[in-house]
Amino acid sequence: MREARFLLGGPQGAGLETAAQVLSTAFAIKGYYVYSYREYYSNIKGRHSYIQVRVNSEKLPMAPREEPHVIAVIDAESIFHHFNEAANGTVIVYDSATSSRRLEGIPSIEPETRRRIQKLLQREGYDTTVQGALRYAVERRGARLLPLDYRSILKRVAEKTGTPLFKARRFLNTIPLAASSYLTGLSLNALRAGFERRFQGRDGIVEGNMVVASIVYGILEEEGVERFNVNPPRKREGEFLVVSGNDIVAIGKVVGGVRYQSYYPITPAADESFTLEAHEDLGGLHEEKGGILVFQTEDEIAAISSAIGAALTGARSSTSTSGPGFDLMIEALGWAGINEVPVVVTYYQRGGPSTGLPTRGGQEDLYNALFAGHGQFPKIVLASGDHQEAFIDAILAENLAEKYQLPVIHLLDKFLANTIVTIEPPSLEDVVIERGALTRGGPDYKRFDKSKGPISPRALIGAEETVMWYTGDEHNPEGHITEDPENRMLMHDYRMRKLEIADEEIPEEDRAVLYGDGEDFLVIGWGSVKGAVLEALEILAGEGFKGAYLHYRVLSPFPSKRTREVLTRYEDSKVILAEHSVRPLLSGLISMHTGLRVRKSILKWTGRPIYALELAGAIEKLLDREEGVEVLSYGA
Amino acid sequence: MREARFLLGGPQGAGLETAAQVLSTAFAIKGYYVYSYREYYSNIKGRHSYIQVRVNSEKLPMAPREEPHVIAVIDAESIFHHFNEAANGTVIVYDSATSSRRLEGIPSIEPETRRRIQKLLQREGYDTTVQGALRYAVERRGARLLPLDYRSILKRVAEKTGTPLFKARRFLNTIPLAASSYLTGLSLNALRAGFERRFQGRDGIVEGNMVVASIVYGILEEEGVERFNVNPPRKREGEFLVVSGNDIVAIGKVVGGVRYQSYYPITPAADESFTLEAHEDLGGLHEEKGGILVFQTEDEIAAISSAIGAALTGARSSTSTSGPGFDLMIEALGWAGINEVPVVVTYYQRGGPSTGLPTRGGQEDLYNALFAGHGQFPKIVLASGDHQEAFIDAILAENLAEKYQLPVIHLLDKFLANTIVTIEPPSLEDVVIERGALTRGGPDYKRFDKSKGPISPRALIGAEETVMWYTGDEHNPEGHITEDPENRMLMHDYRMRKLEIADEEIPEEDRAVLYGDGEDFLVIGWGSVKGAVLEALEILAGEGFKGAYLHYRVLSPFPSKRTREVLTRYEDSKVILAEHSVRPLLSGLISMHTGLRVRKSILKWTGRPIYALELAGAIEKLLDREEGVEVLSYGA
Amino acid sequence: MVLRMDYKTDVWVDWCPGCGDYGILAAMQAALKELSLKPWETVIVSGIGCSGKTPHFIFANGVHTLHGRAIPFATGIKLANPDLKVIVNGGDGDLLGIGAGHFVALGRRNLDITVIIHDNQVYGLTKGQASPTLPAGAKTKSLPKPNLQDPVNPLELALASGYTFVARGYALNTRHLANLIKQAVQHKGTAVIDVLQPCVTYNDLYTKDWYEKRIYYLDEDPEWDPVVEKPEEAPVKLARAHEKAREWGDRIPLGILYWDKTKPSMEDRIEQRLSSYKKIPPAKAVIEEAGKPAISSEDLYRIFKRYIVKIQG
Amino acid sequence: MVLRMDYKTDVWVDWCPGCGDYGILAAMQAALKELSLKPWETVIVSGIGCSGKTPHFIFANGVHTLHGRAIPFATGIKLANPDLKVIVNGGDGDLLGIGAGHFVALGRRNLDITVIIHDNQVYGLTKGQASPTLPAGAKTKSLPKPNLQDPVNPLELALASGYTFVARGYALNTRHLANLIKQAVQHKGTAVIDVLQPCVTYNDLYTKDWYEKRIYYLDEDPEWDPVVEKPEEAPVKLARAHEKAREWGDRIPLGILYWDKTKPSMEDRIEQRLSSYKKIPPAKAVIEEAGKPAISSEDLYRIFKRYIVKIQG
Ligand SMILES: Cc1ncc(C[n+]2csc(CCOP(=O)(O)OP(=O)(O)O)c2C)c(N)n1
Ligand SMILES: Cc1ncc(C[n+]2csc(CCOP(=O)(O)OP(=O)(O)O)c2C)c(N)n1
Ligand code: SF4
Ligand code: SF4
Ligand SMILES: [Mg+2]
Ligand SMILES: [Mg+2]
Repeated sequence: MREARFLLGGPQGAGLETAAQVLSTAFAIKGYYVYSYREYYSNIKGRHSYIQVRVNSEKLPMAPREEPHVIAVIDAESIFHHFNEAANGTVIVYDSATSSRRLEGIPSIEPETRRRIQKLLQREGYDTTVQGALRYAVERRGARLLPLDYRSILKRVAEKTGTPLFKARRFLNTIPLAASSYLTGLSLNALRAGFERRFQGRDGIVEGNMVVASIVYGILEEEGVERFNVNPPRKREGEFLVVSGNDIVAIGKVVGGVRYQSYYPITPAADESFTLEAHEDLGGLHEEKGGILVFQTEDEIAAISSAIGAALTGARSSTSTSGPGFDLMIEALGWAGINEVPVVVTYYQRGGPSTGLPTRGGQEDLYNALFAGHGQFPKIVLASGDHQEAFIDAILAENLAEKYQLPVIHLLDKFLANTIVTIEPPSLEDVVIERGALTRGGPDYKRFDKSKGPISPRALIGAEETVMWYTGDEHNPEGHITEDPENRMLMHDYRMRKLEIADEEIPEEDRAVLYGDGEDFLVIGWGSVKGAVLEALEILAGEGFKGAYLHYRVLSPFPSKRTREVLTRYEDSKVILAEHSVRPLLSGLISMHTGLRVRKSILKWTGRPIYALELAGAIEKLLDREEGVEVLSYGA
Repeated sequence: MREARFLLGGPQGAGLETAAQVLSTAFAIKGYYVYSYREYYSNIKGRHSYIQVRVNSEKLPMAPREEPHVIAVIDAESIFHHFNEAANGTVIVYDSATSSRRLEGIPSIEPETRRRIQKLLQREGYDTTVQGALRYAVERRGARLLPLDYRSILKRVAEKTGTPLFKARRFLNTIPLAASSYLTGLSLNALRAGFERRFQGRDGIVEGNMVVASIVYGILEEEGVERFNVNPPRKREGEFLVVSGNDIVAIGKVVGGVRYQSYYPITPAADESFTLEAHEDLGGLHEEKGGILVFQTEDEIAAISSAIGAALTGARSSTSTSGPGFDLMIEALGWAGINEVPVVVTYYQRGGPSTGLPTRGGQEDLYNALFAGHGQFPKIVLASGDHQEAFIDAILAENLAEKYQLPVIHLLDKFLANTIVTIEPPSLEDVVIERGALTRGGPDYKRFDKSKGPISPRALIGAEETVMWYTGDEHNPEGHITEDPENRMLMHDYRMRKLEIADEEIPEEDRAVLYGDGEDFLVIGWGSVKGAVLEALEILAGEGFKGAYLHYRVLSPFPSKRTREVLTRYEDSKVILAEHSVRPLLSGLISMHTGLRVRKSILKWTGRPIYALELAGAIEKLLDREEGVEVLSYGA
Repeated sequence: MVLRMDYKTDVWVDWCPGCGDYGILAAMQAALKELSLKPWETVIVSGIGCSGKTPHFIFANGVHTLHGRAIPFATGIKLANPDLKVIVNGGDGDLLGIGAGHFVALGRRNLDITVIIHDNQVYGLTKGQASPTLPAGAKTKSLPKPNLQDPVNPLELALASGYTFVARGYALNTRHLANLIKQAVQHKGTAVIDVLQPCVTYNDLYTKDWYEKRIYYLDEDPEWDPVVEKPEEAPVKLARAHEKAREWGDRIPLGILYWDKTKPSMEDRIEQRLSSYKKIPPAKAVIEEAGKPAISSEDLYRIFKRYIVKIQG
Repeated sequence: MVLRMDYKTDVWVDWCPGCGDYGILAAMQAALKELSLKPWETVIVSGIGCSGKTPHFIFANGVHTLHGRAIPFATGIKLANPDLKVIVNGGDGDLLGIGAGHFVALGRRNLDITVIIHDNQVYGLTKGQASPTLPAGAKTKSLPKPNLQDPVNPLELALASGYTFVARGYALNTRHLANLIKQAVQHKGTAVIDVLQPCVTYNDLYTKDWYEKRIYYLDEDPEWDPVVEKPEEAPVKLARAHEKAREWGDRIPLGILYWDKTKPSMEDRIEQRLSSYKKIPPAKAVIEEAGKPAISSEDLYRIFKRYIVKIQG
């Protein structure tokens, strides 16, 4: 088989993330493409979390997919969350000691979830115990069970390593990890490589883990457990970059020249700032070229305000946040707009509104990014669909900000932020740094000199013999307040015209990228639906439905001509939106800009990502209807 | 003639506002309809401001109109700002001592404005002096001059009242006031009535002013100056309410039951809160029914947050602000959305973006009101086009907020806020207070019980034996956090459905009101363009072009069917947007909701209001084009 | 749902095992119980953070607001219905970082609210960044590099802002803390309690051990009298409170640092202006009768008479 | 435009005749001149209010920001280019009302910025509402009713927040104020000057007359020494500064209340972490060469090596 999929489940804080990292790295070292996505509660310790991993021998999966080959869990609660996801042949690895645990006796499950699972099991005639759930998985889903006695394994570990049992318990997470590794065909050596990378220099931990792993491998071999046979990887040499969405944006910013990043901690944005901070010295390069200043401010208002301040001095500057933080930045964004300041806001969407589902995902902030702010001012809005795009867009955002002297919003989301993938290290061949119309200024300098058109040459605060003024009020070429109506007419219009110039200059095909040319239907989408849509297209092609995908990467300036051109190739009833939202947003935007109506949508707003199969199924269902909405709900 | 129009000009702080009030009141007492609009800089003292007054014997004008009959000014600067607005027959009242004042010698004129005026005068071959400007007005525009020697008048006042000259200078503003009064046919007695009302109980001031007035009247009579002959008023008895837009909203809130109003000072919203505060005791009624608490908070975040808090206890609560303040309220609005809190934000638009033109007007915040906020949540957005609508909408906003349990945004703007008009005191006949599904709660109460549908009965915090929880996180019926996907699907969908229910329940004809049925063209608009559009329609009807006006009063839920129905009665090329914006906004909204494209727009973004004649002219120009934009610019 | 007088809910408390927040929760429940506060007349208002979850665990009205905004929400609740007992629970990041402006503003009001700071020197729920109370140079295990910014002293800030009841508690001395909370709630004016709260997951510097070597109780000193009974006493007691507030390191005082009983509360001030305020506050105003406004046309004319012009054609 | 060393611009100063802001402006211009600061190396950052217009009247870089946000804008400017001299002008409403959170945060940083508070007890530009420094019960002519809220004492708040240079000036003693500004600007750390500024239009309580009967100069007292040269001196001098800060009424002290020269500035702390910081701050970083990123592919591999996995198929 080409791909192995496994799901690791357990309580927050029990080492699940580490387990997934080790496993992913081990596979990556072997040359496999790995995709790993984490789902978790807004909680530090104790609530259920799980990780979806896909390991592929040929190419990088870009979305989660149902039908895991292995479900391996630390605790009883995980069984209740996931038994229903088992498919035919799925192996469920669990602690045999938990089989009699009752659903009702697990306090950390939320009552709604408990009731929901209860209802299902009871309706179908199963006990509300781990055993009941597992029986359901076996009888109704065709799962196979692989019970292990976690306690006795740990006892053996304790003996072997000469540590007390309670200390050996820290290796609990290694049991499902090792079992998954065994099942998906990794050798102990390959697994060791994974541990070694994860625990660089901490040999004791590596050894301890390897003790667990070899015990687990021993048991499974002994029991003759069948292993899945994943094809050898296509890729046999070279390097992988193993990065989360947060990481790749940070890397893009380093390349793109961001040297001032302000932030106020918020999920799921903060990790990007930590990655930047951890590399503030640019691996030593700072002595020569300057380092990165990552600054934790007192709130998001200060984050954006200080980033704007930094931009005025010439630093490429940005700030990273999520919905609640973005809301607080809106007033200052308008200041950047009227003052033509190049500043980038990296905006990770999460489940809203308000605090919403702070550790879950969504794509509901499109209009907030596009339209928030009083008064009219130009902004460019980019959205990335995967890690490669995120890298490029992080750089592009900076370039466009400086070229058109305006705020740029780079939209991402929790799905992407918390997905770790193996990608080819990006080539910098084609990367350019465009700083736009910069000038050294001089005694006659006027910051808002519009005599040559809407974009005025920009001098930096600090430029020798140069003085300039900025104000949030309407201003004259010098930057002083004026309320003169004629000046106002020009300045206000010229600011908006910059966006129109960008609209002329940025090729529309790059703003809405067409994948495929199937004539049966057209999916439209933006951001992190991309992976699932492309995979669904493949699945459907296999079933004889040939479609295409129009992927929006720039939402402002909106690619209206391109939209009209591509959409009108299809009958109205063949165009389908896919979006993580409760009411379609991109469709409204398309109507706003072109008058075209998108009549079909596939929506998901559980806070969980769209999976490939459910999407393919929904597209198929919609194909022979005139219009309609399909609502997706897969995932615990 | 039916109407007299005059423009009073002078430096900020020199009593202009008082003069306009006195004059307006005097006319109102006589039974005339008065419209008075003020334009001023963001400055406390010294910059130029002016007031446009229209006095009509038959009906209330609702927009400013060009071609004043009288331009009466305090200082030289005012001449430079307004000489060019003189029409045939306009009488210009000014201080003869200023005639030789040079434009270049007036420091308070902004350099852009000075250069603009210079250019005009020089190009046309006139001196850049008051005299030059006046000659231009006479020769090019047909104005008539009425120079008065202000100083000698004040000297006579000083003599007559036995006060030193420097004290008599406080009556400076009364000279142009009295001259205007004379010219437009008010008797000294009528004028006295105006003074008396304005300076209730301060007899000295009334007398002083009357001395000035009688001297001026004496001079003008002596010189045989011709007076305009305004028809006697149609209305001979009853009462007028003489109110600004801010005032009428405050009055609406009192009737509508607002008892908690928070605010942070900002132009042009703050005056509404002052009016409320001044009437906090409800004229004594508070002892019986409770008063109004008007609370100045530390910022706008606190203003909205505390208003939401107050609403949870059952108080009808609201907050008033303008763009910069609204931006800061966005995060908390989302909290109100997810927690289904009835709270009203009265949102006065001003010239943006950022600080922009803080004392000027605009209608550019439509999308901010509609779309700002991360995540999707329902809000209702109302917009008022005149004082009567503002009164009704202030009450309606509260009713809808409670009925649908959601935030309501009531959009107004600086134009309306600072326009003082005489209206019939509103009848309370048809006013209802709808509090929606209120309950007393009880031990089994669940705040977000959705078993009967999207709208849950609302108990108030403090209700006996009732406990409830609110959280910005996604929550279960009790209001406790839950991340369960199934609960999420229902809750998130049901919140949005409330807006769809409102969409079904609020008649679309009330949301988009059609004025007239002319078939030649259809103007569309919202908010304070209403007055100018209706007047332009009349003007054009006089020229044989019959049009209609579709006036949007509810922007969310958007009246899509109504829009489609009315707009499709007209050919595409006959539909024209009128808006105070730099790029059309309502048109985009129409496309978004209906797919229809509006191809013609008349836009104005100088921060000054649209005048009736320029609008009529622009409509006429657009009539035989296929598409296009007309940009308006009238007004100093 | 059955009304419960143990002030506990069914919601699973999902703090980390050993977290100081458990102590604060227990102290709150004990205080509510001992004060016999009715759950429906009590409102627990919180911000966002680990601390922000507190209201869900207490059987009383709970309003879990936004990060940094608990104070303004609580302000609206209390102003609209002064009969309610309002207690704010917030993190140090919440109240002293993003919410510091509101914290200062509340001090200026002496509104009858109690503010409880869960002071754990970190941003707990976002995984251990430095909060505004972490000293410069400190490096908890969750920080990649030592903290760059100086800490703010919550007690000093409270004193400078005008709080009339200022105290420090310790999360793991539930009894002592419960007593502080009771006094704070009974105080007629704004009270703040800075609660030293070990975060076992991210803060390995300010631990149970670290604190328990250093804390001592002011009320064990018979000389210590923080109460201002007459306005004249304020300056001296305030200066002493400041001094105590700055004591940190080898010895850390717990207890009431300052308690001014002489300042009128916000509610009193409003009542002076609007005599009906406490009797019929905004939450209880009569605004309609059978669907018609409680304000009649005649009322309207009376209230707004200054805007009415009688035409004397 | 010609560069001007009198620090005046052509912009008409549109404050009310007699406004205290004229005095502050003159003092700033005098200080800049006497310090020979280059206009292009100087940045005046302001908020919104009458005070907010100040930068337009000064010939130096001017950044007129948002209401309440001057401090965070200034923070970004200074952090990105520490070679610039950065001075903040803000109203009392701006810095201590809506901006109080930033005011407190800045105190924790000791960033080398000078903050000048135009303390006129009112919101000038919005027509005279009570600002956070107006005492409760006060009724200026612009208020319909007496003020409900207590004032915050800017100096106490600054001391509590950690400012290392805390002073009070008077707008109409330009010479004295200019000297304070000079010292504040030269101080390596965060300085704040609370400037008593009569607002002739809205504030008829705190007038020139009122002040001039009460103010006295601390530096005329040879005993007064607010300077902390060694860290040990700080506690005592801080306590004395607090005491002086509270002095208000019959006698109002002007001058430097507290000046701690021993605390490292933010810039120093950053440099300790990132040694190149002052030499090549963010504003001067080399980020491209001929349109290509300054970071090569090899650099990228080196910097992010922890993310690179070598395939060992
Ligand atoms: C506006 C906004 N910014 C950021 C966040 C993210 N956030 C959630 S909790 C938290 C910090 C919590 O720290 P603290 O207030 O000290 O509470 P603790 O968790 O330590 O109890 C932050 C920054 C948010 N929810 N809202
Ligand atoms: C976010 C926001 N809220 C409100 C305002 C309106 N506003 C303009 S100036 C001002 C107050 C000015 O008072 P202060 O800061 O004391 O400055 P002063 O005018 O007294 O110098 C306010 C509230 C604004 N510009 N922005
Ligand atoms: S992270 Fe810290 S504060 Fe939060 S629950 Fe865990 S121990 Fe408590
Ligand atoms: S209103 Fe007051 S502060 Fe503003 S310019 Fe006038 S006198 Fe100065
Ligand atoms: Mg904390
Ligand atoms: Mg002020």
